[in-house]
Amino acid sequence: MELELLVALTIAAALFGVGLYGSLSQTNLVMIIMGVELILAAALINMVAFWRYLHPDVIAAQMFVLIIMAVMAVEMAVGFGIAIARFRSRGSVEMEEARELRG
Amino acid sequence: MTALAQYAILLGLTLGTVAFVYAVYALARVIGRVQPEPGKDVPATAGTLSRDPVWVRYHAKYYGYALLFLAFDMEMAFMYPWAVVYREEGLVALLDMGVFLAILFLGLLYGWSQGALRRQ
Amino acid sequence: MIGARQGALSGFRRLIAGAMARDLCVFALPGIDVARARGIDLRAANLRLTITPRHASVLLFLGSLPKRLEDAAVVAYAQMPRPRAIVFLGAGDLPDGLHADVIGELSQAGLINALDELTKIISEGAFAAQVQEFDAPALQTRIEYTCPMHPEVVSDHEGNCPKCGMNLVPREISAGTAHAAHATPEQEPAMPPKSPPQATANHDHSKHTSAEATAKYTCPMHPEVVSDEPGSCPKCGMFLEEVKGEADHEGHDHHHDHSKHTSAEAAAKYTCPMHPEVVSDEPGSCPKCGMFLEEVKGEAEHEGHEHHHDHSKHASAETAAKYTCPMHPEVVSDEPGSCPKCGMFLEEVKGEAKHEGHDHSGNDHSAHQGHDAHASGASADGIEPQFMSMIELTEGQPVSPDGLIMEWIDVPFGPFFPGLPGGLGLDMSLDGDSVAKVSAHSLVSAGELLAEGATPPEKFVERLAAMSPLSPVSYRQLACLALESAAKQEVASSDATARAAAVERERIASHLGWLANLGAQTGFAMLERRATNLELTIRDANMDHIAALDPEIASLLARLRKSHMLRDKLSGTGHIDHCSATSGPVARASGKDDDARSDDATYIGLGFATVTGSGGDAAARLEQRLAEIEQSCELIAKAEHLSLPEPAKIGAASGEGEAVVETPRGAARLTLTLTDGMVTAADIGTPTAAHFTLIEAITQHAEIADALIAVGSLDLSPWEMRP
Amino acid sequence: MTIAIVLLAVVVGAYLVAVLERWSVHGQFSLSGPAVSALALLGRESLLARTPDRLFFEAGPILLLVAGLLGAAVIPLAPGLIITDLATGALFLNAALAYVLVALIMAGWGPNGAYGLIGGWRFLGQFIAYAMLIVMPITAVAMRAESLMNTQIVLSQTQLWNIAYQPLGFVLFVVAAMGLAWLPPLDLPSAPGDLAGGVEAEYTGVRLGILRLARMVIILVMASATVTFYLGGWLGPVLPAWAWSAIKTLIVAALMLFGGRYVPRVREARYLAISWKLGISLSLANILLVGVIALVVPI
Amino acid sequence: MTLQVIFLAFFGIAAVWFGVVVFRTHSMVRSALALLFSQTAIGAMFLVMQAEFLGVLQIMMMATEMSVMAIFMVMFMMDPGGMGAMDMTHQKRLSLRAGAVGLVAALAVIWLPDWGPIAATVPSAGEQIKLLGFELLGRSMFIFESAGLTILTAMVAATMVAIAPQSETANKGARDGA
Repeated sequence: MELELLVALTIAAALFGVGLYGSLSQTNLVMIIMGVELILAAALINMVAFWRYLHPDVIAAQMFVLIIMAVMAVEMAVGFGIAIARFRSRGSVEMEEARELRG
Repeated sequence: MTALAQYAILLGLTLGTVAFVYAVYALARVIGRVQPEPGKDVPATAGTLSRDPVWVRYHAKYYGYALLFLAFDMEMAFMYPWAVVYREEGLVALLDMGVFLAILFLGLLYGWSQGALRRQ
Repeated sequence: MIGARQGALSGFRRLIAGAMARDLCVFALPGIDVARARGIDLRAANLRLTITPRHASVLLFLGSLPKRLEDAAVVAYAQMPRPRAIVFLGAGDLPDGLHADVIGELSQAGLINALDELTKIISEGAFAAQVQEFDAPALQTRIEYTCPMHPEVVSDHEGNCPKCGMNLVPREISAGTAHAAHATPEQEPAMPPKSPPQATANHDHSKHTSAEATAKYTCPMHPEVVSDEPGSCPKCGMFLEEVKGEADHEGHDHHHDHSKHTSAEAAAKYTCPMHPEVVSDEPGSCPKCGMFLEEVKGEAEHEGHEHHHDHSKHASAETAAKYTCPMHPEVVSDEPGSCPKCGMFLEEVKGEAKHEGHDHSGNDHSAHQGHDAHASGASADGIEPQFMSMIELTEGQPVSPDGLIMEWIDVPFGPFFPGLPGGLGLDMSLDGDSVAKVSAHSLVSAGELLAEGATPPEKFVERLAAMSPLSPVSYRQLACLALESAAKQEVASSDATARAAAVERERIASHLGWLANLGAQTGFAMLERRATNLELTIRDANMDHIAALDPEIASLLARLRKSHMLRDKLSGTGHIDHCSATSGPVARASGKDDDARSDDATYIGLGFATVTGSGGDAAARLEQRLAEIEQSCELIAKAEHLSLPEPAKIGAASGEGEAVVETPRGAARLTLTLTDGMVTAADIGTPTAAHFTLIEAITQHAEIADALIAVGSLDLSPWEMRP
Repeated sequence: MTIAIVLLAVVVGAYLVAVLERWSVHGQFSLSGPAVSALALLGRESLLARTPDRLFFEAGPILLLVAGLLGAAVIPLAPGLIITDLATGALFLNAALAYVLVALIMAGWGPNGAYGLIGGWRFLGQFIAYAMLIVMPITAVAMRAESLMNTQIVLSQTQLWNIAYQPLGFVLFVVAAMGLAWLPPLDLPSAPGDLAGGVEAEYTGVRLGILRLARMVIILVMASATVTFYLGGWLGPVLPAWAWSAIKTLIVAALMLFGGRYVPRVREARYLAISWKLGISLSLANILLVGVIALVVPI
Repeated sequence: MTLQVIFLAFFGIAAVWFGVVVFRTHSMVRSALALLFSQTAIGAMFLVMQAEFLGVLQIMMMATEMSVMAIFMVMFMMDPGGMGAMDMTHQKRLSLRAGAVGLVAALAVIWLPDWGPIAATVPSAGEQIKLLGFELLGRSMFIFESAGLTILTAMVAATMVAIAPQSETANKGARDGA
């Protein structure tokens, strides 16, 4: 009877994989943020699934979900802020071109 | 009615709406098809044939607001559960949320002072 | 009905046709302002006005259109969904290719009769078994391909962009449009190196050789920077040096065999082993490190060429010799080694790494299959050979006030834009939702004042009045005054006063029309409705009637003066400093004491004193027009009669005459020559011409809505523009 | 059965809103007008731009209608007359109506036309302006009702309607609701005077019909949400509950539709600035005020 | 119960599919909205898992945040319309491997252990919100307040890096060369 839990976690794992692939393969800062969003979404599913199927009495799990959502929003705000700053100074948010800064 | 049944109704409503729209489209299709003609399928711009693609990097001048909004919006996630138990918790809730909102409002004030709340 | 839908009219379709006949959505040409000026109230005829031809079912022509507007009318018609009908009011011709379903008289009664007829026609003919495709020369297009990132890259074939390797996307342009007209003017100088504007399509080579070949300038530090004009390098600011590499190309047949000149070309290139970006035409030392330059036989200076040659001939030499740094794609070397920037080993690339800057757009791309294959092979890891630098894309592009570099889109506003006078075309380059650049033109500009040489005075007066449908009385007055001054005739002062009253009546109507436009533009429905009603009434009202309308006008003005939201919307928009060229309410609103009426004896007799405002923004212009409406009401009340100006009998007089009339938009000046009772020469200066030049300044960096309000606040009449 | 009745009510309500809308925009009061227009739109060609994002172009109006109907599903017309009385009804209403934004972005982006594109992105700016003003007053309402369930919210107003309890919240909510339904003077995405139709510009025929229907449903939902949150929902003497809901909703809808006639369109920059600088401060003050009152007064 | 699994799997697959679309489409707006619908599907999964408040919140929050994301995508991505079908990826093989390894590892962690019996009932939606409210004002108060501080930090940081002060904005075009 733990099929529901396994399905939910598998979906989360798949999203994690997709998010990981995306954040590594994309050249653009904004797209990398999207990959990270997917990874965090996978974490959200895990939290909710654990709460629902293992510990429905521990409401702190839901609290944790709220915190992850806040982290998603915060990450986006800061990420886009950096994107704007980088674009303003360099004319690009491509990561390839970001590396040039080192040289 | 269980909660899950309610969600099922909402899902059914969604699918039913889509089905309805396509039924109407089908009816319109029965009435007649679009006559393909030159110039007709180009975006209409006040008597000019505008064929230049407009999907370019768009300068949204409100990005200062958008950045603050992304963060500020999260406040709502915490406010709804708080609002529901507000009367039971009483003064504690008022103070607690007062501090929270004061913190966020501080961020808003900072953004305001730095010129985030304007057309860039 | 010509614009019917395909299908037999039966059963359900009959019901729908009936509904269509009752649901008339009208797109009026050339504009609703002309309809009001002609005394036609579309709402009273139970029509619904639409803001785009897409939502319209009836195209309403208010009189025949000037030639330059005809194409736009054809386009508007073509973009309406079927079934679509054309109603033509007045005399004259429809644009070529269009056929009226109903023709009526240009008046309210004529409109209503026409609509009755139209209702019958639609309910019978909305569907037809056989329909004809509508086509017209104005709709003819051809497809060209362009790179979404490099708008200057234009090709007649599908393929990849030579700059970034992206697929070219098709776009249509009007059959007659030249390529150059489509490239954004701003972007051309920004991208000089890589695309001489000639590098477009299947051009005739003989046409462009000399200009292209002789005029190359390049940066000593950035050989990829090539310009047709001397100047400084957009990357480092150094002076560009002249390159004569291709001077002898002039007049060549470009479909040449490379063996003919490879030696000369290849011999000319020298590069630094450590700084591959250093390329020189002469042997010497590297400006960066002082090393001796080595000879290179690559194609380093090929840019600007047209490659109509067979690539297979030299492909081996080219592709084998390229090495690039995985971290610094701009580092390209002909030999393996380490990157001068980071020291990493250079990787071999068989793609187009150093091809950037070439222009292949004119080539037959089938010859490039080989390159594509290389590209995919090299994409395993590290930098893709097709990797496109965003920095390069944004390099040198115009910067927005907030420091971001975005792309501009060219958006036409007009000639049938709901918020602008009909016939006014604004071509805006938009940076997001704000205006980066604007060019205004009139598509209804007046023709020659004298159509066929010597013109009888009566005809001249009529012609001038007809040429400016938005303020015919003022121009009639202008013509009459000029004629009288040429014939040295005096007008009785009572007549002069009566004429002035007619001009003032028109001023009220015109300002009310402007208010109605403002209402339409800002979505202020109450203002639009009330101003429209008042304008329609007052255009033909007699003295008593005007006096009776006074309270209504006063209440509208009071309501507008109280409207904080309107003031908030207008203030700060379209600010004009004290500007010598302006006249009329626009000038007076910025505090300039300029009114042709103040020198006029008739007006002085009526106790006229110039009203000026301050502020110079759209709010001040609103304030000014409100004050002028009040003033004109007072002037009319003081004048005892009102009559339209009629040219006096001038007999066979000869002479030169000049007159100035303060039209609702400003001072118009007419000079004419009278020879034996016939007008033989005439010249006119209108206020709108000066105001047109303000458009650019007052819309700079404004949001679209603000920009349109700023343009609207000038109260332009495109009819007054001279071609 | 309930579902059918509510859906019927939505259809009738949307039709009446369409009558009102036509009256306010075109000055034609005609009970049959919208039906005639709908039939005519059904019969007209529904054009597709040549290189559009076809998926978005099609999805825009449909998503708009879905969002409106899902919003309508959680609004009580009378005790028991509600499709789904979710425990998070007030929040769900917000969630459904957030997709109005998505739909308009799709509709604006889809046809690759300049006016629509600008209209769509403008609406995003408009959304950023009104979003906080729609959720924060609802929080204050939920504080009083101690629940997010819409029926609970109505019942909490038995003694005193929220319009009297938190008038500030009412004003903010109505203004934000007008922004959400892009009604004049906040009709920035379609702005007839400066965008020539904006997001609606490229829609013709039956697709335009669905878009207009969806818009009417959204106006109706916003009006009835105002009634539910601030005007005591179905509460009222003498008349049956559903009649009160209907009357109040239509009055609010008429106010929203006709209010825009008497003011010019607001500038987007101004709207954003006012919403954030004044609006958010006021709604925080509203929450604080309601918080203090709720601790002191037991109603 | 099986119905729950079916719906869970349905929305889950939708979420993953939209997640894949995010990185496969060339149009940036499609990409952003695909992420949005992926998140919406996750919200629907929450509803299936009877976490009503979280589900509705997720559906609402993500609609707004991803739409805002869409405009940033359009601002900063080359060719946001995707008309040139350009490749915007690098180190594809490495990323694919990393993604696959992550997936396999996660699956192993999921499928190997015995999770024990799953709970049959959960508090009702209304109760959940209340419990969450009490949690917020009780044990988790500091977490909640520190979330507030985090958001404040984000707002300040985003403003600091992104917003050019008025004076700098004035001298436009002052961008140093590459």
